[in-house]
Amino acid sequence: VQQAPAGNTTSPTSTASAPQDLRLATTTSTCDTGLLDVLNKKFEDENNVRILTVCEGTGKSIATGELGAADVVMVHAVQLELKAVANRSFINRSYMMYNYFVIIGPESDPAGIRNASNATDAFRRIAAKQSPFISRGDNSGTDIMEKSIWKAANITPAGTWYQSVGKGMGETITTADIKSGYTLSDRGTYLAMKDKIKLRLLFESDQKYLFNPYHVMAVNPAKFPNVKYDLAMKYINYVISPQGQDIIRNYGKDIFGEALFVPAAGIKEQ
Amino acid sequence: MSGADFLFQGIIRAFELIFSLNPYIISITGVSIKVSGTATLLATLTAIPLAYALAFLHFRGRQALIALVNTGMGLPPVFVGLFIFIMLVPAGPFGFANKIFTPQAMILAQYILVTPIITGISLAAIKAVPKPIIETVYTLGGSWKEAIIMTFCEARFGIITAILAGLGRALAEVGAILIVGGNIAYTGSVGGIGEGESYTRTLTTAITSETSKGDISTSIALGIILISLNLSINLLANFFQRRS
Amino acid sequence: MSGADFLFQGIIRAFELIFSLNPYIISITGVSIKVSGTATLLATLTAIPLAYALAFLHFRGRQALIALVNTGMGLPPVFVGLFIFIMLVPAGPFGFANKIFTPQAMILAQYILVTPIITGISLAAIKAVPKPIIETVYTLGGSWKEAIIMTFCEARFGIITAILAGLGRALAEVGAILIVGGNIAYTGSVGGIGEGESYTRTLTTAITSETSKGDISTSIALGIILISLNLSINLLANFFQRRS
Amino acid sequence: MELFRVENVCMAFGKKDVLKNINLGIRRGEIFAIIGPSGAGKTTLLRILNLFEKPLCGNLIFNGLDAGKTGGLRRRMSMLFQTPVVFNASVFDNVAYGLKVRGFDKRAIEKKVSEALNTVGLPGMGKEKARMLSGGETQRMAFARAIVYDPEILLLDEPTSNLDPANVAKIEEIIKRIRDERGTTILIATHNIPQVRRIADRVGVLLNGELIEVNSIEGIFTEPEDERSAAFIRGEMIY
Amino acid sequence: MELFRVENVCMAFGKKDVLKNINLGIRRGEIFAIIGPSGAGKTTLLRILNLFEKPLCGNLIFNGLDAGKTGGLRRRMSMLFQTPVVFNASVFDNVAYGLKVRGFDKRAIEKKVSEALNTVGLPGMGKEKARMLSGGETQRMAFARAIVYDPEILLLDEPTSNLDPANVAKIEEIIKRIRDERGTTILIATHNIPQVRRIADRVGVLLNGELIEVNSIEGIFTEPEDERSAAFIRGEMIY
Ligand SMILES: Nc1ncnc2c1ncn2[C@@H]1O[C@H](COP(=O)(O)OP(=O)(O)OP(=O)(O)O)[C@@H](O)[C@H]1O
Ligand SMILES: Nc1ncnc2c1ncn2[C@@H]1O[C@H](COP(=O)(O)OP(=O)(O)OP(=O)(O)O)[C@@H](O)[C@H]1O
Ligand SMILES: [Mg+2]
Ligand SMILES: [Mg+2]
Repeated sequence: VQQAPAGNTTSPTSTASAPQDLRLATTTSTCDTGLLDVLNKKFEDENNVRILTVCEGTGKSIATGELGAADVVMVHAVQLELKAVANRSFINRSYMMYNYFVIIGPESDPAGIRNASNATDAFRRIAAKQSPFISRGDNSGTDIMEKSIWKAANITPAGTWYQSVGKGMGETITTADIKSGYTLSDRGTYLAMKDKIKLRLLFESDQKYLFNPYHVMAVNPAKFPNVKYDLAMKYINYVISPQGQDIIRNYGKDIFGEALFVPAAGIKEQ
Repeated sequence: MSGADFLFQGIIRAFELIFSLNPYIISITGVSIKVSGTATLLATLTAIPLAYALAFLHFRGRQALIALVNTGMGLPPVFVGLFIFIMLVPAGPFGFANKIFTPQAMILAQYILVTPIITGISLAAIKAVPKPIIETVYTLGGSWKEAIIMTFCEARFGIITAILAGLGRALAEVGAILIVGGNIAYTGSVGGIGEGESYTRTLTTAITSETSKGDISTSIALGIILISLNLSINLLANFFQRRS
Repeated sequence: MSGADFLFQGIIRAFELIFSLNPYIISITGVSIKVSGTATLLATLTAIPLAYALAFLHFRGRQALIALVNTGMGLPPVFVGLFIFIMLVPAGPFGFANKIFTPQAMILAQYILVTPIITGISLAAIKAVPKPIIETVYTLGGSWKEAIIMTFCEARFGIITAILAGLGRALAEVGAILIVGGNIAYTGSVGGIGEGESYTRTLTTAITSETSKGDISTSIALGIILISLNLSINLLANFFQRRS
Repeated sequence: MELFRVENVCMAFGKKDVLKNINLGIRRGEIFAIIGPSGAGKTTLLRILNLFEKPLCGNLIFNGLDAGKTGGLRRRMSMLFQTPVVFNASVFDNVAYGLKVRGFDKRAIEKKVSEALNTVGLPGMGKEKARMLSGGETQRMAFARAIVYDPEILLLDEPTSNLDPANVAKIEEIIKRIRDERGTTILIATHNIPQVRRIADRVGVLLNGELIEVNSIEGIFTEPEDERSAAFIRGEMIY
Repeated sequence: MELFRVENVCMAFGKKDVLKNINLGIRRGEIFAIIGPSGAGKTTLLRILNLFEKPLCGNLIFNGLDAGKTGGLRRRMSMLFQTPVVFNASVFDNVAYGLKVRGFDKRAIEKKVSEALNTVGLPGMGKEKARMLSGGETQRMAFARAIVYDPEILLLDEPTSNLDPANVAKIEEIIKRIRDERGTTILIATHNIPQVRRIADRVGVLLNGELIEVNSIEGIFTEPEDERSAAFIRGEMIY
């Protein structure tokens, strides 16, 4: 696992009156929870920058960066990230925050996962009961995590109870809510939606399987000379700076009663 | 990988998927055809009588209805999808029907989107038929039914264009059916193009989800399959249009 | 909250947003109009000459081109979006132009989607104009230009329908512009209806992002604004159509 | 005796009075000619009889009954338009139309159509595209189309305007034969004064929407009642 | 002297020969009538002269030059169609069309159009919708439309077929006056044999696509060269 590099490539603050544009490709959860509104606003104001945020899911965000159409990406799928870094598409991958995935489902909990010992056990119980399970099926960080849990549980989910929807987190939760099914969600999106749905948080805090780390990384200027690498680095350094980390630490407390993300700059990953 | 590579890979992938008769692809193509075909059929059955009424009957509010039909040609699919969604969800007024995330809900959505398109274009075609043609039918003893048939024959080219535009729109549509259909596929199709089976997943919604996965080549391949399907239909239709 | 409540709330929200002249709403509506208006204008300028050529010139491959135009009416927007995306990204063949995630890229996408629609419908209208009308223009000394103008006047209703269908489609379109435009708005507007400013966010892409946030009322409100916009355009156009 | 009657009929388009207080009785089996200068209202009168226009005032009485209450009335007549309109189909299909609509069987249709085409001098033209015919051929085809199913009443609006003298004679002969053999009641609007003399039993003269004279053929050519109709027959411009 | 010449022209539609080896010279300023039974090819010949159809063989020579190489030729003539087509506009706009196309100014257009409408007996009808006119009114409007800009050559296809005798006389008078005052060369296809005698200088007889006789008016009515054209003039059916 790569260590977050220290940001020592900061360029002098721009003094031009016209703001510079920085393209950020990111996953829907950071947009939809509203975190980026707060995080980016401060950076824009202080640096005379406009951030062009493209919210499009982790898989597509990485593809966008790999094609040079973004300057910086913020995503949560460790394997995909490492692959993209290995092929030199991105550099300076930095650990910015994490939270936990949660398993949500109908309040009646027909598969009885409230009492599960761990995530694999919970999944086994759902499969045994053939309770409806809605899978994102979109190669997102959440989706990849779900697949690895099934694998660890030694189950190949099959049958009409297991439905793949190929959509973002919010829509997947909506689908599961209507179908009274189980699904794996990131904590932030669940909290943002919990007042509008009947599903309940039934299982959480499995350190091994439900861990959900977010990274921010810069598109490699050696591959795409036109990317705004300096500005991207400035942004990355801002996100992992004490100032940025503070915003992450506090975000959501006022709206949801609890923070959605845990700042992680400098922490060594498992 | 460069941009053009995706296209190239997509084309190869499309051929692979088509010629391997991949069952997953066949099943999503089947849902596409079933949903859009049914919706277009129902829309045609509504739109053509409606176009006739707008062309020939002089009722109050006719002009307003024409403006409404034209507006309907620009109904935002996502809005239509949402509207049907909130009607059909269990908490909605028609929740008891238990139709959310079913092919029927998708047919309804596309029916609403496509009907104004077929109506508007057919209306223009029907209005272009000279009135003396219809009078000749009447004087030769034809009833209003025969007048309608004759108008249909004379406006054939335009009406076929209308139906093709509607079908094309339905097959290409994604915003509404994604919301009301849910893009659901059963097992096996989870992580990629596997041997799964589609329930409410169509070629277009599959393109969307492949795109959001970042699998651009597969998206392109699915797009090529969709366009080929459309092209075959149109070559067939062109054959009939040409005879008019 | 029940399904119908969303609708009700959405309607109220739509009025709030419209009558408060919310600057964010104004800016995304502006982008919608600018992008779809420009795309439709350019498409009309391409489509009408093309329709004339298909109606009057007898060149090789004319029938094939007509089938292609009809197929184009059913081009999947997401596919068109992806295609332009892989062409315009820096790694793509036209990356040097640096146009990905710009309004221009969105105009290009809608131009490609709308041109076949306007062409196909105009073609049907132009073909319905009786040949003797054109011969009368010629015998009275009119040139081919005057013949074209006369055809245009006679096919007016159909051509207006074509342009309206195209504009409606463009305004309602979301799949392509979401991919090539990126749904970008500047600060303050990422997480909600704030005082931000749209760069490539349109009414339709905003509906999509509000929906994915689960904010259905706002989505409905935006949809209502879009439909009202469309309706105003059509009432205006109907006024002209009626005079034909 | 009297097949139908036009009572106090008037008609206007916008502010323009096109027919004024027309009273006219048509006898079963007669050939009645309507003459008058261009724009007098001849076509409008025929269109009213064929129920294409509803008169602004007055009544149409068919067989003593109000026309509006006589079901299937239009099926019993047919009108040859002044400018015949051709269906985008073959000559055969055009002529066969009225027969098909009336449910004749294929055999009978083929026989009747080919007879009708022979009669009007278009033998063997059935397979041609009707839109390609010459002006006179179109007129004859439309004539065949109007008579082929033996309508009880035939409304002919300038049926020979595009024909040469020999073809005119031929059509006139058919018109007389139809009346003689089938007892068809025939109204004919025409500008051809000699034609009126040759085929009509009675004649009505329209001028600016007024029926200024109704007379027998002998009557109108020997002692016309109205000076203006006398002048019209001499070929003078009347107003 | 000779304005144009048709040399060995032939025409066919599909397998049907419509014109066979036509040779004909038209003199500047003459009124030349084309007669012949319905379907003989009169309209086709006029359409070839107006450059709507390209003959399958043969040449058109205008003023000694090949027609294909004479630029702007069509602008120097105008054709009145057998079935006139009306633009969906006012009578004024219809008649004004040829003038507008030629860039006349508004003043001149108004003057000329109202003169032309007066001449054909449609005074003050300029504001009416042209589609609403009666058959004969339409024909007269189309006639006005064809002559209003003084074409050098006028091709008239049955210009009086829908008119009553008085209006026929009026149109014939205009035709003669145009020729006399402006020296216009006029070709007229007609079924009206007395009309040929009244207005034409020379006549050509078409039969089944062949030009069987070209003669002066005196000639054809006193000693026709071809027995078939003699029969046609007598009103007999010829084949
Ligand atoms: N476009 C066409 N395609 C096929 N046949 C045609 C076409 N135009 C004319 N004809 C045929 O050519 C022949 C001559 O036609 P044309 O219109 O020249 O006759 P015409 O002498 O003007 O007859 P009329 O007096 O009836 O108007 C007719 O038999 C007609 O059916
Ligand atoms: N739909 C209409 N709207 C307005 N005016 C009309 C309409 N139909 C006919 N007219 C007018 O009514 C008058 C009579 O028309 P009509 O067609 O009955 O004349 P007609 O006697 O048949 O003349 P023609 O011999 O020229 O065919 C004409 O002046 C005509 O312009
Ligand atoms: Mg008339
Ligand atoms: Mg002719």
